[in-house]
Amino acid sequence: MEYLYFLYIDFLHKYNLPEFIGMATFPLLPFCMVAAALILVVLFLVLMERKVLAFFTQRKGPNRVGPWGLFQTIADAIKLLCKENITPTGAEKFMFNLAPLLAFVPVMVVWGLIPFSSEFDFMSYSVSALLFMTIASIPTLGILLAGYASNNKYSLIGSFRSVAQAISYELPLVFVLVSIVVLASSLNLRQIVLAQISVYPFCGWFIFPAFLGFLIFFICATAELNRCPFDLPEAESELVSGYNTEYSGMKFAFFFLAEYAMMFIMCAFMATLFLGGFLSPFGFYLSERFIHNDLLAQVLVYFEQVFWLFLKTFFLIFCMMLVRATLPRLKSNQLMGFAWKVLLPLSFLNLFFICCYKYFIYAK
Amino acid sequence: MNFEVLDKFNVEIIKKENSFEKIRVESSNLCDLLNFLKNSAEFNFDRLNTIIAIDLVDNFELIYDLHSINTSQYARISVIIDRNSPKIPSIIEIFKSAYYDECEIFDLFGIEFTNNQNLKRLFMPKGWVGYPLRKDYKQTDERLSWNEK
Amino acid sequence: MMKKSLKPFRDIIALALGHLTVFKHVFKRPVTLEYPEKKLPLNDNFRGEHALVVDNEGKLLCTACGTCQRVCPSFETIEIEKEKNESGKFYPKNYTIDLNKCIFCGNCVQYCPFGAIIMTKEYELADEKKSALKLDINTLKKNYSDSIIKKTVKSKR
Amino acid sequence: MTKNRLKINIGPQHPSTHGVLRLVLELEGEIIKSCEPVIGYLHRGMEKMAENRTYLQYLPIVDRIDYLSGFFNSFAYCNAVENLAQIEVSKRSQYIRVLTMEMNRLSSHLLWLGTFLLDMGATSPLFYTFRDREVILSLFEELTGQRLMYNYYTFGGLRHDVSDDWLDKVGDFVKIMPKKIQDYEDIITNNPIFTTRTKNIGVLSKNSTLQYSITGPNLRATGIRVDYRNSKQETGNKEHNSHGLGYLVYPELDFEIPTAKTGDSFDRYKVRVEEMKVCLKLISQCIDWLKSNTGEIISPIKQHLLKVPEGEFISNVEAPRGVCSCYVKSDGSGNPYRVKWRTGSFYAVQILPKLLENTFYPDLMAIFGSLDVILPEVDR
Repeated sequence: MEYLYFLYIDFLHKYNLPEFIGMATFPLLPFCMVAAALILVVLFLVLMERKVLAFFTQRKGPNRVGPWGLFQTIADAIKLLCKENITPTGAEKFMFNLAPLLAFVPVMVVWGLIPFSSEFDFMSYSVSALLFMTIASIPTLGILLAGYASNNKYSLIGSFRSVAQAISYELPLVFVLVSIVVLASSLNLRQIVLAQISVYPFCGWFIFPAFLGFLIFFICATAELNRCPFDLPEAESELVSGYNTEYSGMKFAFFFLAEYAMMFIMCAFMATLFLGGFLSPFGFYLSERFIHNDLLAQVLVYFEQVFWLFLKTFFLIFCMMLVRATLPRLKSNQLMGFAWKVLLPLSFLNLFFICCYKYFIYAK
Repeated sequence: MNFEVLDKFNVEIIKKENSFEKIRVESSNLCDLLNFLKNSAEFNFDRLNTIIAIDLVDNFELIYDLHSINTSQYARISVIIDRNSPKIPSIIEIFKSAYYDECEIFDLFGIEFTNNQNLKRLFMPKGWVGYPLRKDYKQTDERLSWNEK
Repeated sequence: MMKKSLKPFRDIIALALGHLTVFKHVFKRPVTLEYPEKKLPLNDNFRGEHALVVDNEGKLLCTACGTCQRVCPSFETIEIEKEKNESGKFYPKNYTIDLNKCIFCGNCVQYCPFGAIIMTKEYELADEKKSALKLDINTLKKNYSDSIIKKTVKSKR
Repeated sequence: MTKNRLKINIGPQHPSTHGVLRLVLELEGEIIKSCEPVIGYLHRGMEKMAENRTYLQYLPIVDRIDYLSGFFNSFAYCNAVENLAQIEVSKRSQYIRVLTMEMNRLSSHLLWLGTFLLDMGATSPLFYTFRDREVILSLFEELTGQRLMYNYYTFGGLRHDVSDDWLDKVGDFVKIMPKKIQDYEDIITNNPIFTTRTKNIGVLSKNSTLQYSITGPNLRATGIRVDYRNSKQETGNKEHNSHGLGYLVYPELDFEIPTAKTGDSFDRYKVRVEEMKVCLKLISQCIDWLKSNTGEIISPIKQHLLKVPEGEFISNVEAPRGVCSCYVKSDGSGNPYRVKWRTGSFYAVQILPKLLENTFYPDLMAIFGSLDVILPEVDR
């Protein structure tokens, strides 16, 4: 990290800029990178979703704009930006406009909490795992407001479904998180990742002791993200488009962006907790092994760690897409029953098992 | 089929070449006849396939097409109604599926089914003038004619 | 009792099988046809835009008998102005087909006693104006010669 | 009383109503308290149309009553007219009619399966079923010239013969199809989400199906083995009317009629999937016969000069959505005096209020989807 800082100061010196500018702007750099990365990733993700779903169903997916349809989402984004913003006459104007922001801003905040590499994270607090869960549940409020404010019955049903769903699935999610915290003995996400280092490659990942927990977490995350088969708030065959029926243009784009960004972040979070986050699956970093320039290798390791994290994240996202392609939607009462009757007891079981594991085996 | 049992309902059996045989009955006896045909073990007509209304210019004819699942039989019961006061007792008490059929006939022929409480126009919009399937119906609404612009 | 306790396992197996079945389609070739560039091959039976058959001497086979009008399910679709030529035979002075009203049932082709009207494989008929969908005798003739050139139709007689 | 109720309109334009049906629902939370179907948005006056057209002119229009299974409507009408005018239909054309109708039933069921599962939220089966339906439609296009509005049957025959080449193609399709059906079943039949959503949902009792005149697969799902294709009814007596049961060459073919027990949404799904397999069986039998036998298929009568003697006739056809009856009354002229259509979906819509009462809102899709309602058939 310090090395990077000195490189930056050196770079500024070349253009005769004083050091305090460097001091002031250096902390902002990762933020800008992270924010830009998020937008890029989301644009790519939308395309990936469409492509992957197309492959599952023997289609080609978007292939008109740019090579292999790479610029399709950019074209879509521009289209959304150019569209007229319509506010329904009966809507609560203030809340109607507030809702997309409320859905989008927490996502940007939460993004900074993910440890991208062993040195490089934007916000690192000792309780970052807890903070993540807290902030990640705010977008539900945005959805509730959107449904309430848009003066549409479909939206209203969608939003109250969403809230019920979020409340019931948050609980098992947190209990699984607690089991991970027990394993790592820390609430800091970076410490959780570092606790997964072991002598043998990838054997220390928490997915192995907490496989049940991983499954529960995956299911609950899918529900939290309102993705199929838990996409009740926007079940298109019942509620037309659910809570965002009345939204158009940029406001709709905010919801859309928030949804996909949250999906990526949730998967990154899952990768951090269970799949060793930025750790390499080989037990060593490729750049360390193959590049003999020590300084360069040190820098490259950070990027490699980001790469591993992204790879794991995309694998999880792919699994989510497979689930979406296969499963039918749950019914609302079935959904609640599943959360309270199946997932919650199972998450207790998982926690109990992890505690025993920690006490008898892991601690030794 | 042995139709002699039905004599008490004052029926007339019509056979024609090129047509199926029909049991002609007075509208006052219709409900009793259908009830009998449905419940008697010999006939057991448990399904009303459809009701067909025909405009015979002087009067209307209703044909009740009955099917039996158990005995694989068919019966067609025909009722003639006066054109000037088209009224007939409803049979939704006997066959519930008749409700939509009766609404349809009310909508397109203007035949009224007494004691069918929720008779409504099924296909045509509210306030439509005339009964389209009558032979003397004339299209008066200009919005419906094909205009090239 | 035994069966009920096994239900979760059977459910998990069924779910896994479902996911596997969907996943295996990734390795299959897409069945999409990218429409404007590639088109489905059409066979000779296809019912597309109409054309009037012209024989080798450049004369229409049509004798303006009006059978096509009588078998057409939508009214006022086909309009024929008939006229007598020098040798006393009828021929169509003008022959219009209104594609706004045509339902492409193919009755006119099927029941024409002279085989004078055919349907080509042209199906991209969208236009900005309704009037462009009214085919007069010249367009119908042109359709025939076009389709002969494109080999989208077999030359009759 | 209605203070806490939410009145909501499903339709006329709604993703899951499969056309322009409007359902006025009253919700209490997520529970449907009452439902009122409003139909008529697609009324085209099919029956009035017949009265000012000749018999032949009306024939192409008939396909549009149920655009997913045009052959059945076409056959019902042709059959009525043929019986009235006493036109013989050759054996070969009967076999081709059976072949095309069964293929049509298969394509119709495939579309139903895809859209039903899409309503339930499973996306990919829709694309698989459409992929396979596309093969059938291409075959139809090759045979008749169009994909949905076939206009292939004529009074007393068919427009043109099938070629051996075409039959080979159908044979290839029949060979690969069982594997595809197995794929759909793998994805969905035992899926716990699907089963809990459909089992014991929308239960139709034997009595109420008959009371409401529900026919077709919906009736067979309740356990009543009634199929108008089959003359060998299990409980029926052998002397049935000369028309009606066992039309065309179905009595010569070997097939069984799938039924289920409870009559819930899952059973309706199951019966239709089994019926698809029966279709494949019938198709392959027809192909075998057609390959080994030749015959005339073009009708000798002049179609456009057809005059039908006075009389009336009802022909019943086992269409994919229930019994399709066509009543034709002739007064001896070239135009039918009165044509009346009886279609399966019309009665399936009627039973909706009864089925939907006190069910959850998401069950609406599971129930309505499984009934296989198609709106052009309801409104005609």
